[in-house]
Amino acid sequence: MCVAVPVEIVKIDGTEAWVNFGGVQKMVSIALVEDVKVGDYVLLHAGCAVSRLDRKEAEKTLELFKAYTMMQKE
Amino acid sequence: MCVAVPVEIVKIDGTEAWVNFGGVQKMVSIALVEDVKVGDYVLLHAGCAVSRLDRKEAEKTLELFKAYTMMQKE
Amino acid sequence: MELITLAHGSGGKSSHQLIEGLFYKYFRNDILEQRNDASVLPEILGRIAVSTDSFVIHPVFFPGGDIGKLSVYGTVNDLAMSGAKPLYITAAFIIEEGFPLKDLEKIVASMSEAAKAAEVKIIAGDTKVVEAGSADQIYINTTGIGILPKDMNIGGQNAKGGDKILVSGTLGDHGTAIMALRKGFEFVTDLESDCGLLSGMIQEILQAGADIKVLRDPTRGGLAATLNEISQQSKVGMLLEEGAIPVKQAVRSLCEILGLDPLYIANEGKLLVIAAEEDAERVLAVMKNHPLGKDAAMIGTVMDSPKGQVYLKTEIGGTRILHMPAGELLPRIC
Amino acid sequence: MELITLAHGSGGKSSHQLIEGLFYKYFRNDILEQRNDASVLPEILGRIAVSTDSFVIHPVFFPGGDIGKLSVYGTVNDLAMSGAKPLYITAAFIIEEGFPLKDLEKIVASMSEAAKAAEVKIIAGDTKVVEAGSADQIYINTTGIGILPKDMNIGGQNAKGGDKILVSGTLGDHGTAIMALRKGFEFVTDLESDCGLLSGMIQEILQAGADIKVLRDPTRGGLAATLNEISQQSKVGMLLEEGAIPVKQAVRSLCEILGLDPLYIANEGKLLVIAAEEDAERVLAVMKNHPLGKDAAMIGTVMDSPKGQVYLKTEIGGTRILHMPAGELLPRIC
Amino acid sequence: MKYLTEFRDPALTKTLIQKIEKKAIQEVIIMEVCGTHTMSIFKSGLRGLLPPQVRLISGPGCPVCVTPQSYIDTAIQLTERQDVILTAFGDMLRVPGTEGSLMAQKSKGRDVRMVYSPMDAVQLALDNPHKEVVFLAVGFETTAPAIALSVDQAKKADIHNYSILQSIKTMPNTMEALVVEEDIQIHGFLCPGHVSAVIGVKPYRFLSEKYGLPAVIAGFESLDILMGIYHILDMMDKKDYKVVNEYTRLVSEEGNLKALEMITKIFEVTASVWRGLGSIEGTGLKLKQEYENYDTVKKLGIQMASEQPVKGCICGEILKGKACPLDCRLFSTACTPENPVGACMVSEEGTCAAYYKYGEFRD
Amino acid sequence: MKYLTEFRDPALTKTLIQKIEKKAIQEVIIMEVCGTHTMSIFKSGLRGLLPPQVRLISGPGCPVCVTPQSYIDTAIQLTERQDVILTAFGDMLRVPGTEGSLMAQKSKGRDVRMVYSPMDAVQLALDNPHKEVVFLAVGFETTAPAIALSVDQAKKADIHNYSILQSIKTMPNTMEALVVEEDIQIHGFLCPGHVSAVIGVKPYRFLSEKYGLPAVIAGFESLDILMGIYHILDMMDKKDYKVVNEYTRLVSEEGNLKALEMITKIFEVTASVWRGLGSIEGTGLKLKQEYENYDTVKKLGIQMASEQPVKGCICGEILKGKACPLDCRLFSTACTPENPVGACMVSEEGTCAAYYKYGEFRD
Ligand code: SF4
Ligand code: SF4
Ligand SMILES: [Mg+2]
Ligand SMILES: [Mg+2]
Ligand SMILES: [Mg+2]
Ligand SMILES: [Mg+2]
Ligand SMILES: [Mg+2]
Ligand SMILES: [Mg+2]
Ligand SMILES: [Mg+2]
Ligand SMILES: [Mg+2]
Ligand SMILES: [Mg+2]
Ligand SMILES: [Mg+2]
Repeated sequence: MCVAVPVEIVKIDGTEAWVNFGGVQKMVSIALVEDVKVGDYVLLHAGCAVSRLDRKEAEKTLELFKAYTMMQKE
Repeated sequence: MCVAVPVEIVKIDGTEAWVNFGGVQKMVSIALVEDVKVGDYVLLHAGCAVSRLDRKEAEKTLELFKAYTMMQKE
Repeated sequence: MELITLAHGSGGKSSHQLIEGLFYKYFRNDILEQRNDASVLPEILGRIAVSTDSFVIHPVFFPGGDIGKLSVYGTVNDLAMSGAKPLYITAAFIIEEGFPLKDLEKIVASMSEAAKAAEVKIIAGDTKVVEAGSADQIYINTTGIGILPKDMNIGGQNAKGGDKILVSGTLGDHGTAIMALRKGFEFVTDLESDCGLLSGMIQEILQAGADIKVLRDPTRGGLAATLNEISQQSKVGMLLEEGAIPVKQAVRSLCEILGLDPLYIANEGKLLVIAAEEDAERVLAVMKNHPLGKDAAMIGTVMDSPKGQVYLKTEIGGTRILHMPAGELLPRIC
Repeated sequence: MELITLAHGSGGKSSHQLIEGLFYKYFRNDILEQRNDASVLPEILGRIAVSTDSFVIHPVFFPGGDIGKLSVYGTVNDLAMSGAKPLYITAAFIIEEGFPLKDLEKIVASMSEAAKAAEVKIIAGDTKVVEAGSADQIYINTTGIGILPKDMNIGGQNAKGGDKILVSGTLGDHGTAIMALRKGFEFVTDLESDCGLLSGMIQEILQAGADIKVLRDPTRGGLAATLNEISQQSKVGMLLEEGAIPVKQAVRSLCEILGLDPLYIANEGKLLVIAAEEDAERVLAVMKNHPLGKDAAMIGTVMDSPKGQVYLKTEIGGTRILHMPAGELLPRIC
Repeated sequence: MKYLTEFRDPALTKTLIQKIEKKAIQEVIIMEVCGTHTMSIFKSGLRGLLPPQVRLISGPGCPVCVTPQSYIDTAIQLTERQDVILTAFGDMLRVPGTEGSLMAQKSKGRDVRMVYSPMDAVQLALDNPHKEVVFLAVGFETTAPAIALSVDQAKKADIHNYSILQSIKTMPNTMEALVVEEDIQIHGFLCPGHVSAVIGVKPYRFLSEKYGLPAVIAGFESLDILMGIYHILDMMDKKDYKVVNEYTRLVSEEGNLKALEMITKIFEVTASVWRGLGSIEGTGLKLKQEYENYDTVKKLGIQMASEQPVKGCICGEILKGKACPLDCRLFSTACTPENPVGACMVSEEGTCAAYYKYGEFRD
Repeated sequence: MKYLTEFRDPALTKTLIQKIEKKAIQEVIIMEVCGTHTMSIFKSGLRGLLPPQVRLISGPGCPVCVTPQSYIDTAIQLTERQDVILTAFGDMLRVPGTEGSLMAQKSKGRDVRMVYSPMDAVQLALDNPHKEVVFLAVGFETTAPAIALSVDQAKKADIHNYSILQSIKTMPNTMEALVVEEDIQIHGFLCPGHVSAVIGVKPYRFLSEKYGLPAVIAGFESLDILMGIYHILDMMDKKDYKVVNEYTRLVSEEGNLKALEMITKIFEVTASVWRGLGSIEGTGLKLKQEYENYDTVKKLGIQMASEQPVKGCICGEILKGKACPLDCRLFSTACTPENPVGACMVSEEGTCAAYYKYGEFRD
């Protein structure tokens, strides 16, 4: 229901930040996410970062997918 | 300095009147001319009748012109 | 009431529905039927005349015509001014969103009728819709293609001293008819735009075998602009007879009220002819014989010098320069 | 800073100064030099292709081009899509008063350059100036005329089952480059409009002697609209391979953010080719060899049925209909 | 066009010219005060038909011409306000200020509207209750009644978003200011017919009575003008100087009392700044105190721009009849109708514009 | 597009589908609550790749779909006011009211502007001090923080010409309302990933704990969705019902506390009217009393229009998962994306629009 994409923080300026998403950059609000720094990923929706992306969890999920499909192949 | 033309009163409605000038009609103010009636001629300037035309004087002037030019021809 | 929306110009379903349901309905012909990026015409056996004009008139419906009729006749007339036989026109629309579909239909129907009268096919089109406030209702571009008879050589560069200047009727009708409607003016007149098709009259003139130097329709800028243009192109002077120039009573009257000059007012269905002196009377007779030419008149003479100047002999015998118009026509009240 | 005023469109002195000082300066050629209501072209020995388009883009200057270049290439491309050699174009301007003269000059210079690149002459023109608030800066109509080689028969009606569908490069560049600039959006990208001239590539393809069925430039409505049109005209179906369709990373990204689909986004310099199966690889090689075709790809196949439907095989192996776009593209946020 | 075309009769015109030719035995300089006379003379080519010893020179009788540049500058500043709709007569739009014109402002999208009548501006105020509608109140006694009426109507209708930027001028004192200048050589005056329709004959009497100058109140058709010239020549001939009223069909001895009443109800006499002439006492009209809510300057609390003379432009001299446009080195080069420098080029009836457009041609 | 494309890997997708095929031994009906899931499923053609016994049905998870018609009617009425600039997300513009849409109003020249963010509307308010800028505040918990932030920022910046027309909705109670309906046959839920990024996992626990239903919080890429389906099948297989969080990269147990704080600072829970579902207690957010100056209805003293059901449209049934678009006799005839009747056809991710646009094709 909510078009949102994971974007990388490029430059922080107070409660706003430049973010990058596959070659598209934009200034967005980061007022609603705690402790983000350059290089972090956040979920962007309607001009606002609404969540932080946990990179470790992302990798774990991918590993899990791979594990599942390995199981399959076995 | 003031583009103005002699127009004929066609229809009166209070302080306004429809006037006709060679096939062009318009509603104008007659608030500033005394005692005009349908068929009278007034001088129209900037949407306002600013003077009454005296038809007898107009004819007299024309007669005068003719008289002058007669004199000439004699 | 159905309105034009941006969707009608988006290239999607609504665009196609508009094209099918409206433009094809009224303009249908074998060439338009091709439905490709470019329309293919059969070979034209001769030199080709081309003319383009965009029409931006307000109001779009006016006494004597509408923007649709105007856009067809305007371009067909320009083709005819070269002596060409008009064959095809293209029609490109820029429409402000919110424009009523039924008004668009009236305009398209009017174009279709005008195209039939002019015996031209509408062979290609385009529709763009712009946001509300980005156009004044509707603008139409038409581009025309015609075939030029062999040895035809008519143009603004051909006037010579001694040639006669003729017009096909009263001047200033279109511009004053539109001006009377202008917001805040609201003059009531029975003036009508002269918006009309001149190719027929021109064919008759050409068939009369007269030596025609220049044909032109005195549109924007009126007779004054057109004659100044020609006098510069041909490097000649001109002398007009004020008393010979046909102007309707109501046109004259409105111009008096607003401090304007009928010779600077636009026409949309008047033909200006410059013909060799010896043929001038014959041309005038042909013009007067045509339904659109009953008020035709010989109004002046081309002079070898002074070059590039147009003079007017006034009714009381004075002479003044008829300048190229400068700037927009502004009614003078004071 | 000098601005365009209503006087520049009045048909008087200012109009003539603009025409002389700007349009003739950049467009000058023997035909335009005639300065008459219609321009006379030499005979064209063959069938004639004609196309018209109005250009209403905002902003008028954008990364990769401007409205002037776009207006020339757009019409030249449409002519080329019929297999014609483009020869002439007309240029009609509708300008909002207050438009800076120096911006107009940049646009006219850009048109002149584009016309040279495309080897077409600008042979007729028109200028209308409308009141402030009655246009969005400037609109340009161009109408093009080309000559069609004998036996050339290319068009949207010719696709047959088994034919291959090719595109000359990445899709959606123009539309996204413009959208990123939209007021209130202000995305920073290095996206550029693909605004480009396709007649050269088409000549090379035609010279390769391949059996070309359809040529089209997927402009408004994008690839989806264009293929739906063709599938309806030819009464065929189509199946595209999502994975084979070239789309730039940044185009894909912006579309993800705004909830849009690159296949519905406008292109202004991309060529869609439908060729006989046996010639498809050869055509692809010619395209890839052209400077504008390095990302060319074969993206799908024409099917005998279901008629009028375009399908897309997704990267994960699913299939979906690629509908004709409905309505204007609206970014979805929610 | 009844009561108009009869007074242009070509045959009568020609015989009148012959009469003038006979009468004009020495050089006579006549000023037509009114711009509409100027225009009419040029449009009919009358000047070329008169004997060379009769010289017509044009006076300060175009209200657009004489409006100071600072007034235009102020009007331009007003258009920069989002809450203002500026309304004006058509020919005001082209008048150049120090930089640009109202037409140029309109080009930039500012809300400048041409009206035919001040009453149309009042209507606009009614239609746009959230905007202040400012009318550029320029004109002479012919126009003053209509402007007065617009203020009167606005007040009666309780319209609070209408005001006028004042620059209304009056004629007789201005003519006196010209006459008292030492180096002026004017033998007689054609008095402005339409101003006279409002103010009557009396206000011109000082010309003959105080300065011994012949004057004729004349209409605007060729016969009217020629008759005016003839009367002046005749008075000079007879050395009997009066104010002759040739325009009796529209001008009475007392003028239009009802219109004069309206003027004095709304306005009072004041000094006024004339372009090229400077400030002249008793030549302007301003709103009376009880109408000062209709004064744009007071109402919006703005400052009038300051007046800067235009370099090279000799409008002032031309308006006084001391120079002709051909004496100006800017004429037809830097200064043309499409790019006017001074106000005399701006108005179609301005002296310089008239010279430019209707330059004579004798074959 | 890091953290996106990896989760679309075609090879992994195919093997996951094979695993699902093996697992799906009986008919299973799974509701994807979220419109973005719906869209993603159709866009990737996933539905056609799943075994027929796995049926995906679409829930009420598109905020545009569920906005009542009366809300649009009120917004349309607002556009008729000259002092209002109406701002909205792009897909709100096409939503039909009783008559017309905001897009149609824009066509007529009304001041309707699409914004990307509610903060853009606040900026517009700053740029247009003489206008009231109204933002159409629709959305779920994903969007609520951004809207709350806009109100917070407006208040801090002392901006008094910004207000919101409220229709913010919340998910968990709505899902419960679906579950308690007797005739609903849903075996499991795909929970909305981006709503969950804000509210966390906890609010869904009632599904398994109270109703014994398996649920998975899933991302929007094909692998995410397939893994969600696999988890549901697996739980059903094992009869061990839980709320599984597949989307751990963006969804934590507690959600985004800072965003939740902002929501509770500005809003409080209220009942909300859902198109087709009627009023549901505890499924809406409204401005707290101290922010009621930012409530368009109170501020402008307007009345919300009254709700009239659309004849023939079965949106309500579709949103509850009781019917599919093909059951509607208006579908693809009277109701199409270019002329949508109900809200499910309006949004590109609306169930009916998705069915219309991405109708399946199996070769
Ligand atoms: S020609 Fe121009 S600059 Fe010279 S006096 Fe006249 S208005 Fe002034
Ligand atoms: S197809 Fe249209 S009318 Fe039918 S349920 Fe869907 S939105 Fe409602
Ligand atoms: Mg033309
Ligand atoms: Mg033309
Ligand atoms: Mg087109
Ligand atoms: Mg408009
Ligand atoms: Mg012409
Ligand atoms: Mg085209
Ligand atoms: Mg095109
Ligand atoms: Mg033209
Ligand atoms: Mg604009
Ligand atoms: Mg094309």
